[in-house]
Amino acid sequence: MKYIATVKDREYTIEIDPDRGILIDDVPQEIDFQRLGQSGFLSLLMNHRSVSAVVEEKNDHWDVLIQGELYNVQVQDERVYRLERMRSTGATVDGQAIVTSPMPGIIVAVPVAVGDIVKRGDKVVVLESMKMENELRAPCDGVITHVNVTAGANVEKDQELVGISQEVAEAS
Amino acid sequence: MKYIATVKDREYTIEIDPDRGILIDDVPQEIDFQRLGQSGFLSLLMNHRSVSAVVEEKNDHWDVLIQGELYNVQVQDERVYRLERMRSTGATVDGQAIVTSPMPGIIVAVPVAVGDIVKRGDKVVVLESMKMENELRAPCDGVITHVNVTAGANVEKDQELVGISQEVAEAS
Amino acid sequence: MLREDGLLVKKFDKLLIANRGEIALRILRAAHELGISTVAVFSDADRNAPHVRYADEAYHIGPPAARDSYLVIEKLLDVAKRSGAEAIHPGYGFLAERAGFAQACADAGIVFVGPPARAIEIMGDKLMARATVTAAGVPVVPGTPIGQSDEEMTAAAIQMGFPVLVKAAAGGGGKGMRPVHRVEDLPDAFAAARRESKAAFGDDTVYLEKLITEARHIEIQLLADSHGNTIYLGERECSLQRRHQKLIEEAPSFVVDADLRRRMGEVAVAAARSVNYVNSGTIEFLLDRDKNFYFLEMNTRLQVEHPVTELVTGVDIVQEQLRIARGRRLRLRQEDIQIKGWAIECRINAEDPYNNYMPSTGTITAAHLPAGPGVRVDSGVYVGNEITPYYDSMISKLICYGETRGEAVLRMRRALEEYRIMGVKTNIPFHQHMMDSHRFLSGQFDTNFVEERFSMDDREIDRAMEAALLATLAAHEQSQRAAQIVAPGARDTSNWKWLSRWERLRR
Amino acid sequence: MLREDGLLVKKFDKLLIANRGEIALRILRAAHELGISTVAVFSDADRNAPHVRYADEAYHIGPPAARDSYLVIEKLLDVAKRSGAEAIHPGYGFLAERAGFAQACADAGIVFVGPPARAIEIMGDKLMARATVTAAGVPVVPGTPIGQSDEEMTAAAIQMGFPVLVKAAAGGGGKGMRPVHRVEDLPDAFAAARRESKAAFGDDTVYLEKLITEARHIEIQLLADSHGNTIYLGERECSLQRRHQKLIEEAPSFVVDADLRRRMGEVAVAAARSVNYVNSGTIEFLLDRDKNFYFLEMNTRLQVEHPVTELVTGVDIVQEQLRIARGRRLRLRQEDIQIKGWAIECRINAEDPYNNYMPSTGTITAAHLPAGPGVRVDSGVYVGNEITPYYDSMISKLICYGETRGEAVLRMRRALEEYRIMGVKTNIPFHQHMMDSHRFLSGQFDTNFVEERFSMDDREIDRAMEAALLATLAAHEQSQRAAQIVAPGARDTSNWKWLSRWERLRR
Repeated sequence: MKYIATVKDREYTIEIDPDRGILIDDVPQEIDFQRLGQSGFLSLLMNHRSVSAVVEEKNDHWDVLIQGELYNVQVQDERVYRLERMRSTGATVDGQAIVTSPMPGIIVAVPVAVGDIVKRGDKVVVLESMKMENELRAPCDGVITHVNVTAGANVEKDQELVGISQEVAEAS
Repeated sequence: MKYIATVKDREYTIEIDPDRGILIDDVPQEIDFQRLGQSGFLSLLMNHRSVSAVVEEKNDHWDVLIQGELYNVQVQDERVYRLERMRSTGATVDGQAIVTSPMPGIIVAVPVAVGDIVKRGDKVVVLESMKMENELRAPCDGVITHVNVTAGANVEKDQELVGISQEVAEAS
Repeated sequence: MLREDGLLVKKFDKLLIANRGEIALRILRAAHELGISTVAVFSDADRNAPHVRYADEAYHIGPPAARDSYLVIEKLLDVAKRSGAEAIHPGYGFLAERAGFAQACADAGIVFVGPPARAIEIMGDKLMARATVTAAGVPVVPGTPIGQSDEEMTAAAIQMGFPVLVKAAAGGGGKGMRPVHRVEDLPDAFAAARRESKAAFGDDTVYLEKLITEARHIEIQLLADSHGNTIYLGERECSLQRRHQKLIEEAPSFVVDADLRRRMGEVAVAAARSVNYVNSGTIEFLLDRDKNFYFLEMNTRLQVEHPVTELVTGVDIVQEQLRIARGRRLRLRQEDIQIKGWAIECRINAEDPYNNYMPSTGTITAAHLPAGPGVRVDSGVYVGNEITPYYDSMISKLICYGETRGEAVLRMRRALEEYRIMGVKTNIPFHQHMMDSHRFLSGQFDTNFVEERFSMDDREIDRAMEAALLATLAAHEQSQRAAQIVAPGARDTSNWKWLSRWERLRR
Repeated sequence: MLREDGLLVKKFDKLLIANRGEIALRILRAAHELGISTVAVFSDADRNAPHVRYADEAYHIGPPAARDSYLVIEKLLDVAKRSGAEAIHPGYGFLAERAGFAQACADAGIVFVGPPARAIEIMGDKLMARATVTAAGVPVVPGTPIGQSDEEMTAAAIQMGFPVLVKAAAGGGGKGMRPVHRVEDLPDAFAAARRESKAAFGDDTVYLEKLITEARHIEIQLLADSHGNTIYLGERECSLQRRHQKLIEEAPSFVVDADLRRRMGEVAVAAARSVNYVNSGTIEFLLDRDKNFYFLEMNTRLQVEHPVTELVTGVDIVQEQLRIARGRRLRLRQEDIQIKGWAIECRINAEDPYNNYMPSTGTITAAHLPAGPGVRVDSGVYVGNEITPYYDSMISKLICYGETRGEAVLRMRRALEEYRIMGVKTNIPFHQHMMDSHRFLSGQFDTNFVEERFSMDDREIDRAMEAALLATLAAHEQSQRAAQIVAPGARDTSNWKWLSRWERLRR
């Protein structure tokens, strides 16, 4: 069984083979992997190096907590991964970015309007939550295509607030 | 639904009624009962008194841990309880007590033999475990009917070590 | 005993804690240790919280929003009455610095574990506070009087020179506070500060202060009994802030020597005496590069960061609060207070340090606390705890003690590595990065350090391969299990053997 | 640096910890805090233990029985070689007091974090120890020389007068020790002590000592560097024992004043110097009613109860051990050591205090540790941990600090209430009962107190009704759920409503 695991733009090919054991990028590794009870607490001994972690499945990735740092890991079966790469090769991605609310709260201000040109990092929404004002910023350069909220509105987590049409995406 | 709960020789009649709420020995109580996740950690507010506990089911009872103390609670449906009481009334219990090993270990000595008369509290087996010698004592007065082990034997938890025939049991 | 200033002081045996989270638990523990029985209150969001489970009694007081529960004075007084509580501890935040609440307690014959209402009132009004302490000889930062128009304040700003600080008269904890470097940014700053202050305190009065640059935030912890004795318990270094929210506090401070400590302490005592202060309180100072210090404000309550002082002085500040409220004389005199060792506190917040410290909500799915020598955790979170936008984002405090500052830092690094919280993002990586930073290690920082000269971008993280492997093994485990459920007969468990095989090879 | 006495002292950066449980974790944490990387070893029983998970590296060393894993010197030296560990910390128990292990480390060029082999050897032989310290002017308890026949010892016992104590020459920690009050009980005592000693130490030599009655067990903590500096860190009160196993320790002792502390400290330093001692060690004394003290033995290792000394002196003893082993001079001089506050340790054992303290085995199903100010837990257990008969029954240590003894006791009560362990029976109720006992509170106890004048029978427990209710609600919840699984369509959820109904009524 071959998997491709992606962490922070780094890719690892991990092979789990009944005969050959575990190989990372084709290098065999001595692995002892233990789950503590039914919890997400895991213990790994990798060539005797001890790594203690919490691992949880999310919608489209795995959260892995090691020594205070949270890693967002995408794990794909190698075949699925190749198919997806083939499909996306040469195609142009439809460039639409959506700014969503990271938590419930109240909209304090929306300093952009439809048609505005924004740069990556520009403030597009000010949201009050946990007694603080938080600035939501554009994730990319582009043009504001729609604004779904106004100041004073109560919003839920993951609610779509502002849409941005991106510059033409590069073929990957 | 009526239950009889027994703790340390004390009995409580606990009624759980969809209409009348919860009654302990016929007295209505204001109860707020919460389980924390799927764990055995429970929180009880009983007439606003807060009780925090861990509750676990055992073979024939419930273990309840409150403020460091472990309570052994037997819970029976009232009908079952009554039936059992009726059955045991007037009957004579077959008086046989078995001394079992409370943990795995090695038998150091068995200072009794078949036919010996023992008093409650007399030493019948010396067991070494957790690097200490532990003395197992007769749970009742009686006569030794069998001895299943000898010094040097390895024993498992709950293994039967010595049998004692009790004095004639009293009718309950 | 009802004092002339309206402060009620008497022995009590049952205490209501008008708060939630870690501080409610902290107060409960102190009360239990003094043999005082405890009454907790909880909103719908907090039924399963530790402060409810650890209290002797607990009462429900309404829906999650604080304005409908923890901030409703009538509900709290009603619970006190129903439960027979003779005293109320407000904790910090919520009603802790509302003079009206202290007064309402006194009027109801309930001991308020805090200062007299009048002291809260004076110190809660920044302008009145400045006037009062100035009269007592305490140095203050130059600024405008209250009640000036935007135009007058703008003129004053130009005259005193930028940068200036827009501050809410009712403010505290950094809320309603905005630094302004250019005259053209003043209108926006006035508006933002008013909005925040209105939302947080129901009052939108603002004023200006000169912004002291390269300043440190140093505060002095005080204890004052109802018999006129006031002592200081040394200083806390609180310069590491972001948007005026403290993130890391230490005791003692790297830059305060014995002489400066004594001078700041004596000025702090004078400031407290100027309002006939009783109970625990803190005088916040700005300390400039030349070791001049200016009164900023007084916090007329227990502070979040009180543990660092407890660890270096050996004094249990919350127990002292309760003793003082019971009318006892301070057992400690100034000469009994000695600073020994070093303590550091990291505030663990539900926020994402890699994404502009955006607050993070969710349900706590795992919580493993660090432990061992020199480590203290004051936490109010639990597995199953929903971190909501209703309350502030601080979920726990991690405090480490060492014989020296270096040892405290190294211990903090170790403890941060041990700490495991899942379900929300936390600022633990921020703290780890700070503990590795040369500027922090050498004590070279001021109140702007975090915002202006500290970045998470240069943090090196070297466990990516292990993370990739762990996620893959978990995913593989799951898919194998799923396959076995679907067709149990069709496959044996040999796919699993490699795992134990590697184990066996090593045995 | 290899000293004349064979002790190897040098800087090292990687440490192997030849132990398990709470002490392995304690040492790991100290090493991490000094930037030393760590190597753990584990038997089959301990793969998931915290010391494996928290170490930088971990190596499997065999089956659960200690004689096949933690006691096998060759395996440990092999792991040191494979991992590149330059030093070994033995913890307590296992190989900590085997001179042969210390020597084997030195021979392999590995730093042994402890004293020279010769010091272990002398102090490990009770008789040689007596002779050596007596020559250095240290008072000892009267007793027989080694190698006497049973007849000679019986005659000596009659001469010195009963009660006497049968002791294993190789003994320690109360193993192979038997008090005897009548001459006719001597043969049984000889036999039992020999059996235990043979099993525990592979040596069945025993001897006699006069039993000092109404005595307290007071010990002095020492630190000695490799440059000839030796200091004492005050005393620990360890009189609360059962079958010579310590249960509760305190620092300081209720009965030791500054003068006695100085005298005992100086005698302890002399005893250590008599064997050129290096690293952490403890001199155990018996203190009689008249404040005469007698040398009992020296523990040539870190002790279980070291945390109480750490809390009242502020010194991290394990970090000091590592610094000493790296060849550093002590930073502290005798005059730097000050005792501040009070600390108490309760050993949490898997045993049933209501059933003759019978050890309890099983799997830990829940573990919730107490926390907050002044509370330290050194624990090696975890949920899923199987408590086996292979290792000793101490699963955790709870240590509380207070400004005074009274405050430490009250805090301990609070912490014991917060502690939750399920799956095995623990002695927490014993500790709770002790913390409530007037004799303990007034400091009036000796080494026989627990066995002869303390009973669990008079303990009052008042939560029986709540326990009954909680078990009934859990049972009801389970039966309702089961009923719904069997016939989901046949019943609605109305049986559940009463629960939420009561909640709703209150909102």
